[in-house]
Amino acid sequence: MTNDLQERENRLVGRLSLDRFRPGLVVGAGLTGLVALVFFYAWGIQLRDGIGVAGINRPVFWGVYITTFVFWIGISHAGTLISAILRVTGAEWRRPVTRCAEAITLFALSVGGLFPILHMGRAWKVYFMLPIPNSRGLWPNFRSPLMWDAAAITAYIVGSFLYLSLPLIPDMAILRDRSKGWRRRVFGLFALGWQGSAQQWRSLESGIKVMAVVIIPLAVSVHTIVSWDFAMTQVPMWTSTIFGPYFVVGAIYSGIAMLMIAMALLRWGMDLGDYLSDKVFNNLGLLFCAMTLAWGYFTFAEHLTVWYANEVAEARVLWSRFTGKWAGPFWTMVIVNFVIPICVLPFRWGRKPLPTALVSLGVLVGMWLERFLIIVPSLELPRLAYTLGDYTPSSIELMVLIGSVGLFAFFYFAFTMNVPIISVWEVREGWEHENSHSGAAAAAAAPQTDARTPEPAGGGS
Amino acid sequence: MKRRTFLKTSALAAGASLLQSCAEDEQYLVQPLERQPGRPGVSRWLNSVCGQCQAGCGTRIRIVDGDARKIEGQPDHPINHGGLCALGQAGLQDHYNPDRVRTPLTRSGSRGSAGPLEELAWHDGLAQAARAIAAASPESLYVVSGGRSAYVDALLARLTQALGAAPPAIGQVPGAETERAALARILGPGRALPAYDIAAADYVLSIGPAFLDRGHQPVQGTWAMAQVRSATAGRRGKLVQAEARMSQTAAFADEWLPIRPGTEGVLARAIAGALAEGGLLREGSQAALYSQLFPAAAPSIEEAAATCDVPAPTIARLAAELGRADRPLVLAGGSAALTRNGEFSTLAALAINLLLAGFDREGGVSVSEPAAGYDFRDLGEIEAGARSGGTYVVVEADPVHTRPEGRGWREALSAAESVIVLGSFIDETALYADVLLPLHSDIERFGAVEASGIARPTVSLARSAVAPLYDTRHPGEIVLALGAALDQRDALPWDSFDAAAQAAFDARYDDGTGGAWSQALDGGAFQAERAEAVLPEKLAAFDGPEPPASTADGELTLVLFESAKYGDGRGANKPWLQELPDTMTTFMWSSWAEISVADSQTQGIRTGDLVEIRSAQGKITVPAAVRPGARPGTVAVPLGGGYTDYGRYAAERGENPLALVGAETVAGTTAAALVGTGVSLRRVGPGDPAIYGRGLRDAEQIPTGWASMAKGGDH
Amino acid sequence: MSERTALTLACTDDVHLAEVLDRAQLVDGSRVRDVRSSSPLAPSLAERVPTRIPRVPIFAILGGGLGGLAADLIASLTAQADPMITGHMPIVAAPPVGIITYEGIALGAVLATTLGVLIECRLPSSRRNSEVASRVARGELVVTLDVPANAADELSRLAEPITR
Amino acid sequence: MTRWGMVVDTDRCTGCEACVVACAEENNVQTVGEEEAKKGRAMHWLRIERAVEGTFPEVSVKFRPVMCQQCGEAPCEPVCPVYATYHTDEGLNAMVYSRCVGTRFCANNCPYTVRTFNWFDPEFPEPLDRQLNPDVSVRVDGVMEKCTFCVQRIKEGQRTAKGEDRDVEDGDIQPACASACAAQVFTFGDLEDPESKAAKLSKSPRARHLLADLGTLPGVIYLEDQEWNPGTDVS
Repeated sequence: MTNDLQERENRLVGRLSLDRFRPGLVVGAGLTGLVALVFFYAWGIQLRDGIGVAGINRPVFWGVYITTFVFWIGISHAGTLISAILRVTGAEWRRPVTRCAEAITLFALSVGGLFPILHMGRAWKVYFMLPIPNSRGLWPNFRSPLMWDAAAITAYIVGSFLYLSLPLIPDMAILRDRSKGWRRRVFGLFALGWQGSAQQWRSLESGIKVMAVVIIPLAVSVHTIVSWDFAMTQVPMWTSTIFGPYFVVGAIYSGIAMLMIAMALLRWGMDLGDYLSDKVFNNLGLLFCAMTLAWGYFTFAEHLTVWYANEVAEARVLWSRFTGKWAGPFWTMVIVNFVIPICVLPFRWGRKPLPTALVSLGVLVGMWLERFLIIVPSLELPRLAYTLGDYTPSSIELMVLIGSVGLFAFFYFAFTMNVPIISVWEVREGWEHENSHSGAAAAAAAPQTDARTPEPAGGGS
Repeated sequence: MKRRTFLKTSALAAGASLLQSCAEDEQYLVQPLERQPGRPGVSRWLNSVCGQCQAGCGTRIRIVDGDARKIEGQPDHPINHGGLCALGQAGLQDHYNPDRVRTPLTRSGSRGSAGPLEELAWHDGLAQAARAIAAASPESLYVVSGGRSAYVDALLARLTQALGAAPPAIGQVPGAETERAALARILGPGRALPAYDIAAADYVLSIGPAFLDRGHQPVQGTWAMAQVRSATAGRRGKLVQAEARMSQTAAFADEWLPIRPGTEGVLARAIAGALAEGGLLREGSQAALYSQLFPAAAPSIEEAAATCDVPAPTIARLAAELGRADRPLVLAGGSAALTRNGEFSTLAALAINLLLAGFDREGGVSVSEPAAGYDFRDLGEIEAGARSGGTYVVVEADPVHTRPEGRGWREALSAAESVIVLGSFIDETALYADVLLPLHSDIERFGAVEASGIARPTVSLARSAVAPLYDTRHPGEIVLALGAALDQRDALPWDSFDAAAQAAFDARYDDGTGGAWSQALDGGAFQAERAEAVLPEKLAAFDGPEPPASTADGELTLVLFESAKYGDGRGANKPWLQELPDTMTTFMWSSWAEISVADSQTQGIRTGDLVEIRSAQGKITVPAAVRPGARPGTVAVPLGGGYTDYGRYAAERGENPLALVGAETVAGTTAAALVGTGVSLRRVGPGDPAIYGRGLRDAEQIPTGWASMAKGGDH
Repeated sequence: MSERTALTLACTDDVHLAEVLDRAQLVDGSRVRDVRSSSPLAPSLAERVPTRIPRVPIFAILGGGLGGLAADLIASLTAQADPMITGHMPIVAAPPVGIITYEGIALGAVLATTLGVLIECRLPSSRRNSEVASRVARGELVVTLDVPANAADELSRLAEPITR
Repeated sequence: MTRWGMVVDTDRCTGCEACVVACAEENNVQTVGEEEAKKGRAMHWLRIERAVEGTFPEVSVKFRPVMCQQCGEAPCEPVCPVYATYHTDEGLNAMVYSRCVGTRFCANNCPYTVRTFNWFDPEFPEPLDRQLNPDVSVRVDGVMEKCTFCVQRIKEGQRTAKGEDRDVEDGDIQPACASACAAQVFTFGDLEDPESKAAKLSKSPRARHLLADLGTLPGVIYLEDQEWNPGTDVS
């Protein structure tokens, strides 16, 4: 049986093929890397000429940058949070998903974390926000939600990195022991001298469990705090008590969408269908469907309360979304975020890789629009409605938006090229669990199982 | 200690260098000690006189390290009482304007284009100007002044008189010529302007003048209205504005009567009739004089209501309110004086004051005599005369831009023998100059302004507040230098402008002690007692024409006005004023056309759309401002847009609506009729003007409920 | 006490390992020192390998406490260092301090957990046995037994011994 | 204690905007030019709001100068992560340009939209730069700014009074807008001093705060007969 397991592991490692030149990944990384350069080009122009190259104005002081910031922070909830929930609940089908999900978190956070700096008028003064002793004798103001953001995102990015890194250690050891030359040395460096002793396994699993427990409330707090950037204000339709959970649900929703797309691409591009199987898509699709309903519920509740209460300033914003200048984006958002998913995801055929990936693309667009529609119409219609706004994103802002997608994808391609995007040891552990659970039965029905399993029999020595 | 020593030393050094640079100009050598450069970083306030319009407000300039930093109104100044308008506040951008002419220039290319201009030494510039004037025959010497200082104009008048030429033509506030003419019909021949004691009135009916927007005394008018509203008489006074366009004055007023343009006189006659018939005449009413002036029966209230488009009950109520008020006052002229029948309208409104016993009383009408000692004529008189060739001397005026296209200034200046311009900027008139002699800014010059349109004769005086930035001169000094060059020492015997101004001042106001001048110079202003308006025993009947102001069917009536920020256009080269949102429309950096909601709907015009306005004379294309307060059937466009050249901030912004106006005059005068031109309106397409709070173009853009769903998504 | 020896055996799979462990149990005085594998042992096997209870949760709790305390102090003391009034809030406002503390707890906990895992696993480590490692990489289970010297030969026959 | 405040009598405001220019002149507020103005980036610290009510010919207009309301409990202050805006002990809503990093959060949370932002570096073509008030710093790009109640004039007044060994008297200190206004719309003074003109006027039955429901406790008090919001009562 070990030989059988070993064979399967060999096959998985072969599919991940970290030691081979893979044109798909290289071209992908190259192209997305070029797109990522657009991000830095646009940012460079902005640093040179001033923040005015963005389309933001008075009173729409926040626009595409903050929208995209919230978008990426939302995406980051794909990985760590989902993988932690699945780990804590002991969902077996999580095993092939966790690594590629956690990587999404780390890179979405890295990209998203650039945006608060990028949107600052004086990005070079970002260190003013660090609590470091300084000649000004002045510390940051922790009463500002932006400082909560800084604290939460720092904790989350560190947590996500560590949560991704800990389970990576045994895989690095596996790769170390399977490779030669410089690769062996590099992998060896990251494996930290992992030996796979029983004590190490026990400690590691204990650590991962603890981490999962810690990271769930942390992730919830991150997006809650992001929502509080808005909800702490007096801006019409921002000051809302349900923004915390609303944003968390939206974040998980968009996160799953990004994960679905990543999984579909990995499945097709790297022939990982055996691992990122239909069952995984189906289960994740069910979660996706649940989040659609939750998101729809929150969106409905948010708009219903404003409509019913009909407070002047808020109603202006509401109608600007419903029938005013933002009606187009608003109803687009409703369709791609709710109508289409709810017509597709409840059905088994709809939870196959292709339909879910297509639905997910729509949801990503819709969730970006949702954040945009939360930010812009409210700012365009301030309470004292004399200086009304009129916001159109500038080309620089769009370049930054597109560039950020490129940057994220580039990170992801580079990661996939160099690190097992599926956790080898966890998947193997899963196979062992299957075997031991069905141990006796499988032994009794061994011939049949063999007959039905098209896998080649273990080579055995 | 060392630092202090250093500061002292550098102060001395700075002072020395400044004194040195002033040494050529003896005016600065006789400055009192306090005027010398202050200590570094320490601010001082020095008096000056605002020259941004003819009003003559007293200003004080904050000076730090030799540079002017701020202009404010002189507290307790008899004209502006410490306040100052936007145009006056922006005076520093006149002084520090990057496009100021810095040396005398002469033309080597053809007239009407910006170049090529060559720098010239003052000596040569003055000589060239003097040669040109000497070469001109007296009949064809035309002197035009912007009328910023009566004391400069007096010197010009002396020069023209000595040369045997016609007196200088003085540019004036639009409507002023007609107001003078109307007043002369009551008080007898003269060139006085009616002046109003608004501050002491408790009920003000303004038929025409947007006296808070601009006009003769905008800052004093604003101050006065504050007095009216702060209930000096125990209760809050009232302002009623009868004006075709909703000006800022109309917006400020307690009641606005959006009267059909050109019918102001009919309204005034009907009110007068109602006063007489309603038994509302008070003690001292000059009903007899009034009926001599207008022997015909006044139109009935109903007739007037139909003509003027003002409800009959409103007219009756106004008459009753005027009759019952303690100190009622009717203001005349302004926009009402700019229509073809402006003289009738102005006179009819002014004459109501006869019935209110309003002449020569507190809160009433008095006269503002022009400064004694010089003769002048209206600009229209030059335009009306046959002109060929001729030599033009233009002082601080831009007739090419500020006079209607139909008045032919471009052609006249192109064909002139010679054009000499005294100005600070290359404006549209300066483009035709053979010699351009640059002037001191307001705060650089010795300021002497005799205010007009104010009940008590007032002279604002101030020494120069700062050293000149460039190689410029005082216009009065230039006139004196030209006089000397032309061998007219007898007519202009003074060595300096302040001496000349003092002589003119003393001739009129000195009580023999000579103290009034120096007191005024130190205090900022001199104010004489109110000139009496002596009513004659008998008045001649008004025989002027009363043409109804009507436009052809389907045509709209063009209403031109001076906006608070551009004035006649002088404000257009100041970035502060260009970026100032017009209060009524919030337009910035552009001119605009005010169009009524009704007219906009028939043409599908939205605020910001470009519209073409076409008249028999020409056409302009400007962005539309759809305004609930605009009168249907009118199109109002501010003056001061569309400069072809007037520095970087003014050039090519908006369009000059005077291109639409032909040679029409106010009947019976030579004044230009700026209201009443028939125009057609056409939407050209969407525009992109700068509008403050730009989302607020139309109120209905704010969606408020299901109803907006029916209208469709509005962008 | 007789002479003891450490015996390292490579087992092909779980069943094989169970066999070895069963036999070793019969030998008086033998002890399982360690099993190395490329994935965690099945629970039934893992419980037969003596391991300590990892102290990772204790690390997490201590780290969380320390992180929280540090964040709390930063948030409240820096505000008092230069007290500036903003809006309606007191200089040290409980809710924001609470939020910062919360994030501090989380950050402290994840850092301490990682530290705990590394300490418990004795990582990073430079001890290497390439023979063992390559066997483990091949999917074999390498068991190290502490047995009396006389039983070593017998047990060695059950599985291939690895020389050190 | 001192609480600087301003009473604005809207009944007298003619909308002439002299105050707006005076403010720019005193405080080195940059002009942004036509293209930037189109984008809604004009920098005025003070604006004249006007509301047009009714339809022709029954149209009435109201004017109201609106500047930073110097809130007693300002929503803009706590959201700044770097204390670039904070509350002084004289009741001013202070703005420290050198500290500002440009998150623009304060501007979003200002219900009166009175904060303006330097999207680009200011330009003062020579010699317009010689007009700049040396008592007020010129702001660089990326920095928020707003009405300060002409804090430099307050400081100057306090210095002068101290130099003359006396207390600041009511009326000593006038912000640029107040000293420019011919209609005396603005009355500036210490609201805590019951004898000051501003404090007395603030007790008027016509006294209102803008958006009083928000509880921002502004230091600017409007004398107007009824509250209006251009966004709500425009027909």
